[in-house]
Amino acid sequence: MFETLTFRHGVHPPELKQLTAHLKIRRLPYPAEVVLPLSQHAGTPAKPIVRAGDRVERGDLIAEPDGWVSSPVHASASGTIMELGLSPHPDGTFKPALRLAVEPFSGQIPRPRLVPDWRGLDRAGLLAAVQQAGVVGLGGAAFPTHVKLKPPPDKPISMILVNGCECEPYLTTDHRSMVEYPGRVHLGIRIMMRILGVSKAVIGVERNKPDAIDALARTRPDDLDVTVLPLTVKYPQGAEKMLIEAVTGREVPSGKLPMDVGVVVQNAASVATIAEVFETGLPLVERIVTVTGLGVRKPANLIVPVGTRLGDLLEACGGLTDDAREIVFGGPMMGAAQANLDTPLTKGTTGVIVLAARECKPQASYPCIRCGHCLDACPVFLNPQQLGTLAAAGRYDEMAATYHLNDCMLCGCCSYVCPSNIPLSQQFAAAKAALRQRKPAA
Amino acid sequence: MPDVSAFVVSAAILGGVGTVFAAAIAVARTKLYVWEDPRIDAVAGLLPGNNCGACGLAGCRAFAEQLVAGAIQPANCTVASPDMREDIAGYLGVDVGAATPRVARLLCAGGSDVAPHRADYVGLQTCRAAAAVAGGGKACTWGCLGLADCREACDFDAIYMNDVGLPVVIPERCTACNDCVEACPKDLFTLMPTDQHLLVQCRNLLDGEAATGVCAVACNGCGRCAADGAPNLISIESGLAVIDYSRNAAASPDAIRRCPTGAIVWVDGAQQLGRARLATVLEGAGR
Amino acid sequence: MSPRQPAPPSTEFTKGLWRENPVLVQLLGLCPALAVTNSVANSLVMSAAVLFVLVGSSLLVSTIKRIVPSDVRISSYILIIATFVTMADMILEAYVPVVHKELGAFVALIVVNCIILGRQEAFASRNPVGRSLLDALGMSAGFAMTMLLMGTVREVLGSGTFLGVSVFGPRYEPWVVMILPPGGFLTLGVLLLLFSWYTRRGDARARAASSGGADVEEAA
Amino acid sequence: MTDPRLLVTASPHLRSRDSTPTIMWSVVGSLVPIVVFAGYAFGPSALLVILASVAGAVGAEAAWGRTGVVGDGSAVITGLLLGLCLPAGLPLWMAALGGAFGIGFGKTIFGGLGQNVFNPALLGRAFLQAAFPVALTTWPAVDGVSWWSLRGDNFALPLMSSQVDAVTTATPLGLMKFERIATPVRDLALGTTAGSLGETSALLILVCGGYLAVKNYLNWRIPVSILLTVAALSGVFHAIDAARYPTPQFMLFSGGLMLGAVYMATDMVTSPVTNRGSWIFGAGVGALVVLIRLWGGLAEGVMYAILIMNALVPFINRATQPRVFGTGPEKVSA
Amino acid sequence: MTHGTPSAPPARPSASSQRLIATLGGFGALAGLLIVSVFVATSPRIRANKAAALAAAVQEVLAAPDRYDTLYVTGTTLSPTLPAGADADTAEAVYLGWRGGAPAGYAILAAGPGFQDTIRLLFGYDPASSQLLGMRVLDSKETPGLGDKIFKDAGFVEQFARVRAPLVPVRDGQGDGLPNELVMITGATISSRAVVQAINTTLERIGPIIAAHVPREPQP
Amino acid sequence: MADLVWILVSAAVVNNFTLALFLGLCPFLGVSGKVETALRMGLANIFVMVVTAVAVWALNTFLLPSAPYLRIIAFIIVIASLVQIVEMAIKKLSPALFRALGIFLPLITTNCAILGLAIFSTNRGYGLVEGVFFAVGAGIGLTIALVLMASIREQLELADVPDAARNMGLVLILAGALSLAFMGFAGLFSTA
Ligand SMILES: Cc1cc2nc3c(=O)[nH]c(=O)nc-3n(C[C@H](O)[C@H](O)[C@H](O)COP(=O)(O)O)c2cc1C
Ligand SMILES: Cc1cc2nc3c(=O)[nH]c(=O)nc-3n(C[C@H](O)[C@H](O)[C@H](O)COP(=O)(O)O)c2cc1C
Ligand SMILES: Cc1cc2nc3c(=O)[nH]c(=O)nc-3n(C[C@H](O)[C@H](O)[C@H](O)COP(=O)(O)O)c2cc1C
Ligand SMILES: Cc1cc2nc3c(=O)[nH]c(=O)nc-3n(C[C@H](O)[C@H](O)[C@H](O)CO)c2cc1C
Ligand code: SF4
Ligand code: SF4
Ligand code: SF4
Ligand code: SF4
Ligand code: FES
Repeated sequence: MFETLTFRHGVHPPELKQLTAHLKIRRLPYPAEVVLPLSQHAGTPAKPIVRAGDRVERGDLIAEPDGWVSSPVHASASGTIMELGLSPHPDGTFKPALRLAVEPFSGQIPRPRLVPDWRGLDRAGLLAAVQQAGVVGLGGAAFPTHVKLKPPPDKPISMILVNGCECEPYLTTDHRSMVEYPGRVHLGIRIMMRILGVSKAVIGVERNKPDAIDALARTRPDDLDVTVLPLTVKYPQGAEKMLIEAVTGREVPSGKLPMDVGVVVQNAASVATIAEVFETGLPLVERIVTVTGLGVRKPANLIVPVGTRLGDLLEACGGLTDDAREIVFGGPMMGAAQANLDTPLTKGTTGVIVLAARECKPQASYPCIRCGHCLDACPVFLNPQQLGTLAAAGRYDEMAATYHLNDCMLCGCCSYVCPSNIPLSQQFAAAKAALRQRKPAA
Repeated sequence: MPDVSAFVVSAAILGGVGTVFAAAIAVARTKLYVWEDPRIDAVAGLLPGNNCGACGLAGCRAFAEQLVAGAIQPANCTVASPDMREDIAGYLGVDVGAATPRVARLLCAGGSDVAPHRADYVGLQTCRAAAAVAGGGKACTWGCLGLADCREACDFDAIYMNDVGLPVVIPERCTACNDCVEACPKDLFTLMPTDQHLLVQCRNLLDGEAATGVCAVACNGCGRCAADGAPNLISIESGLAVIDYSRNAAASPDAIRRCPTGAIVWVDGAQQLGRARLATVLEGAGR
Repeated sequence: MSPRQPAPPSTEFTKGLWRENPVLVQLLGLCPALAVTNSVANSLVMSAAVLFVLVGSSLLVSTIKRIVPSDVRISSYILIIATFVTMADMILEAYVPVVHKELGAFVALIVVNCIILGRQEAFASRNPVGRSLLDALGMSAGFAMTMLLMGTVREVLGSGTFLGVSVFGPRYEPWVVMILPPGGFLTLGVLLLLFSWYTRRGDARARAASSGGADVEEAA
Repeated sequence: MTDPRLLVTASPHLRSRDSTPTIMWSVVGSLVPIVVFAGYAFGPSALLVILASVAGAVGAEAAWGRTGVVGDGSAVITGLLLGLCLPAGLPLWMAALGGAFGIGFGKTIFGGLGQNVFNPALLGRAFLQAAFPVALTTWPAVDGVSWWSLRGDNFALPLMSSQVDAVTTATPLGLMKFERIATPVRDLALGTTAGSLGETSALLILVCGGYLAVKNYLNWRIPVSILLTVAALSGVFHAIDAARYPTPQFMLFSGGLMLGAVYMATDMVTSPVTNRGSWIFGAGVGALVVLIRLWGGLAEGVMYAILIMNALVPFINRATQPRVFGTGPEKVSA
Repeated sequence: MTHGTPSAPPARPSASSQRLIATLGGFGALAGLLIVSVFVATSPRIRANKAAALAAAVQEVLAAPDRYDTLYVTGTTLSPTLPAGADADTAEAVYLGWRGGAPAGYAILAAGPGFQDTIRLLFGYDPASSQLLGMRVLDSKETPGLGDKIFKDAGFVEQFARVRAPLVPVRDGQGDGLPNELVMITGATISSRAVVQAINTTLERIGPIIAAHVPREPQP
Repeated sequence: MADLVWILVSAAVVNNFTLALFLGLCPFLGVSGKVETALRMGLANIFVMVVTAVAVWALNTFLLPSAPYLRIIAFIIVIASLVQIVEMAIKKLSPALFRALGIFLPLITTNCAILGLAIFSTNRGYGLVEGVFFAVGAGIGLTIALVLMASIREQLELADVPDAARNMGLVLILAGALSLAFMGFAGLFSTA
């Protein structure tokens, strides 16, 4: 089994996790204000149900889901709603958000049991509770979890796959969750098994987290068919298609979802969160975030109220160093740079990385030398070389029609290896955006 | 050795070969001919051949087919010069037709002088790519990034980047082909009939100082233009003045007089988007 | 060129030299331009043959254009051209047998030389005899000019001689490749690049001279 | 906390350490031992010829390339490799002309690094060989001359032919083709035979190429498939008629095959980007080498084989697009 | 182009079939007449040229005979008359030279693939002594500077006046001094071998026929 | 047989019509922009060449011995007319085939390669079988040159070619490079 469980291609960036891998998760003190965007998940934005001046307790519903593929927003602190306005959003735009002034000396005690006990619920009840608790995927895409847990009847699910890879450098969110809350992971699996009617689960963890593998194996309940599977350390081992390939040996067909091969993939922290909301009765109002990088003075793993502004978070971590230069939400391979310290953290923010100037010297770009390294890196076997040349010529339609642009998951492996420093994945993101903008018009 | 017979033989051979093949062609053309309206080729030859699609058809030849079929009029080709249209109309013996000319208008006046960047964007120098990276680092996330995707998209050289990094459309060259509209990741272009003069050169949805904090010429939603303009012509929607062009007939330059930032303008010909324009606006606003 | 008034006769001649040069601009008749330009003498003889055929057939075609039905138009032109080519072929064989041998099949191939048929189609069949003659002369001159240019470059570099006369002296190391096929392609390629570079420069100047306000602002 | 002036860039925010100039200069570095060996075997002439072709290549890049591209090192490689496939006695002006032609017509005209179709060094050599066939096939003898002596009229005046009649000899391939005399493989592998500067020490080339392959600076599939194809095909023919066709060992170690397979066919710009394409490309080069050597008019065919396959690369790339994840039949990629 | 707006839209083809046939047939006949006229005018010269070229070649390879006869290869014999149905220009022939009333040898045409393309040559041969008398390349596309030495290198060509058939090619300085060895040109081994090969194969076929032929001086 | 192979190989690569003999260059430059088109053009060419070879053999055997001076004119007329008729027939019988190959036929008729083929095979005295092999070889050679050039040009379309070089000059220089590369085939199979 040695070094066999993995996918083909991919890259080996430096892991850089030592800054926070050993740090216990701490709780961030409440900031004076939190900003809660209505759109923190994939799907339709939530509809606000409060008005300026309303007083809310921590965990109160303040915006309700608008349809099935949508998720509610809950107050992440007790306090007063200031306004519904535009706020900077992690995606770089301004989006509607509720601003909430946190009550300074509140004990932040939520109302009791906003989420019912799971033991008394049937499948439908559990599913409804998951949606009402605002649970979304914490692995980055923030896809509403209840949608994934209710596959159409013609797609039987045979396995739950818990994604504990955390293959992005720097991040230790899932790692620490698995080490410190292994019981929650197992409980989450138990609840998901009940919802999906599945009896088999696999937890895939990269070999560089032996303590997490150990903790999960130690706490594994005897009555569940759960396997903890150590995987090769390689980026992007955590991408769901790659994970499924590594664990089951099957390829998710192009354009299809994991459920098409009978698998539901859920991030380890998401699974723990499912358990947590039922355990505590408190909806999803906070999450674990790794704050790290050479540009922040005190790297940490923190429990952060959703909606905390970036500036407040950094201040709590000792502030920026003098040579801090770039701030990224998410991992360094796929994460998005932030321009505005007023941007709030959302449910989908897995980490905050502050890069120092010496780490992000802009490197000169050279013409493509057709070395083919990008083809050898791309985990979905695209031809980034050709895609890049077409993108530079603006031939987006050809990229999609002939060269499978839509299969690109923007993992960035191609850009990572390119010796000529061609911003390949950025070109692909731009091409996809252009095609998306053009589609509805046509 | 050549004698008279050589003459006879060769004349006979060539005459014979010619005759045989002429006969064969004569037979073939009646038996095998496939007819196609030759006017289509002729008209296609008279069209500009840009295949830009501004007419809404799949290229110039498709347009020619429709023209010959009488389904459309020559004027629907916005690229052809009036002379060219007349040539086609004359050739087909039809009317040129009329179409209200439209031009592309930019909905942003936030050049580098008035709308600063919050962060330094480094990377692929196209608007499309920059827009996906923290909005391109510009403080106003609605604003023009100035990396000229629109100019590159324009096949007619109708756009140039001015002194403050904003694209300016040359109305005489613009054929309203829609390419720049599609190219701009910030959706800053719109095609407007030239008889519409009132224009809000801003798409920033913030209001008050939040708006002017990111761009000195942003519309801050103060409502003065709505008050000064004809009734129901202008309204304020989420911090932005919106013009109802169905009431265009009632529009007059009065609406723009008191605008504190100069976001709303009266355009005639090319848009004024440079430093010079800013000076007059701010002077007029008494600032 | 304005479509409505005909151009003055002089331009019918001069256009072939430069603006509508058959080889450099229209890229027609490339086969002989490459195949027989390995020496100046061959280039000249070939040009003369083309002149003879082009002028002869243009005259004839523009004379008879009215009586030829359109279905056999091309066939008739080819017939006429082939007649002149055959004549040229025999005359060359009789009077310059050595060059004729070197030109090989390319004299016969004038029949299908795209310049000649092209001129009949595009010009002689639509214009009066006088204009057609001027046009034919201009095109032949343009062709000859290019052939001479290529022949010179290739013979001088490839054999170290011009019309057989040594240019660099006896120690010159000839670039054999220039009289081989690749040399032909390369010479014409370079010629076309220089030509386009030159015309583009001219265009850019003209543009700068006539630019309107917008371009001025653009420059600012 | 005061707002710092932040930088925003696209992901990924990490980049691997290899860069195009690093790769190019590593190749230059790996060629140094081969150049030194050429100097040892052919005396000062070797170094002069290599220097001249590098000067021609770099000069052309500086003159016609985009500004600042000389620093990427690729023109130096072109010059070095061209120099290594020339005979030692070549007039220097020809070597420089070849370098300039290779870069000018083989590279800058297409837009410089990465855009060219043909291997610039080989295009330069093909041009020289067609222009000066005699000079390019005048092989100075390897022994019997003092190390210090020039191996030909290196200093012939530009445009003029050489004045000195050097002691020349036939190459192992020439001997094989025209006399059916096989040179011992040991001599070939060690490089003690006549030939162009870099076609002499097959073993040294293998070692230097191995270093690049380990660093992933060259695609090992190409040399492997070339050498395998040559060995297999020549093995078959040798088995059929040993008197007529040379042994596979002879085929592998003679002529420019090693230099070509390891350094020239692997030029990433002019070889396929796909791995499947690389196997096909290599097999094609190998087959053409055998074809030309055994039945062609020329003694050596490596240069032409690579150039011809270069021309096929765009086509190979089209035909060997990778199978995208989750589409079609699953195959394990090479 | 000067034609501007096309005139009336052309409808379906209009000309009658008779007119088509008449035009093409008429032009054909006319062209035939024209060509024949030129042919008649030039053919004596062309024939004279060809004869002169052949005579010069025979002169060279048979070391200047007084005159020569053309003998056609008919089956396995040589005959002075053209075999029935054959064409004087294409029928295979050898040329028997006469010097002072005695046969001076046969001039024989040979051809074979060279480095680039087919090499055609004429060589003189004396069947009695199996001795070659001379060789002249008539036609070749061999590389200038290399392959063209087969007719430019006097040393190489001279060997053909001494050597005995069948020829054995040897490298410079490596022969054993046998009378049928022929030294190849260094740098053009292939072309020189091609010459040797062409002569050897031709002799293999024609040698016996010639040997069997008894030269008889025809009546003047 | 060996001779036939030599005729074919020689016409296809050693004395490639386009790259070594300079025949049919106008269409070579014109339709080598897209691989798809180039391939069709090549196939159409092979077809016309075979038709030509047969026609030429027939003319040489039956008609021309009595009037050799009519060679050029007879060749061209017969070829042109034949192709025109074939074209019309294809257009009528198989519109799909016509769209794929037929549209190239008129382009080919008035093209040096076809007449060149006729003249060369006459000069070399080829019989019917040799003539057809020669035609197929020449057609294959033309197709190779066209397709190679087209695939290269498709790649270059995306390359960063300097503006001044974005014209036919570049294509000719490419042809020169190809022609240099094809010199490697010289002498192939010509010496035992
Ligand atoms: C448009 C869209 C529709 C999806 N629909 C489903 C679904 O119906 N069922 C499901 O289980 N997952 C669904 N997913 C979720 C994906 O399987 C995946 O978990 C999610 O996109 C996050 O994956 P990532 O972090 O690898 O990008 C959907 C995702 C997208 C983008
Ligand atoms: C390139 C790439 C890398 C990813 N890496 C991880 C990872 O390391 N850990 C993880 O939990 N999810 C990762 N994801 C997201 C997963 O594909 C998947 O969306 C997620 O595990 C689904 O769980 P969730 O819905 O609970 O977030 C990655 C996605 C991509 C496209
Ligand atoms: C461009 C070029 C043209 C050549 N032309 C000829 C030629 O016409 N005839 C010939 O025999 N060899 C020709 N060669 C072949 C080589 O010179 C070959 O090495 C030579 O024939 C054999 O060399 P040797 O005689 O020194 O052994 C040519 C080579 C090249 C590169
Ligand atoms: C492994 C390797 C091999 C190379 N081989 C060559 C070569 O054979 N000829 C050459 O001109 N450049 C060579 N280069 C340099 C460079 O890729 C070449 O100049 C490009 O073709 C220029 O665009 C090589 C580079 C590498 C990394
Ligand atoms: S970003 Fe897209 S193309 Fe690049 S390696 Fe990832 S999936 Fe492949
Ligand atoms: S890794 Fe970069 S240089 Fe290499 S082929 Fe891909 S895009 Fe080109
Ligand atoms: S791209 Fe825009 S500016 Fe240019 S012509 Fe089209 S609509 Fe007008
Ligand atoms: S208008 Fe749009 S496309 Fe044009 S420069 Fe501005 S942001 Fe870019
Ligand atoms: S001249 Fe040969 S095809 Fe045009």
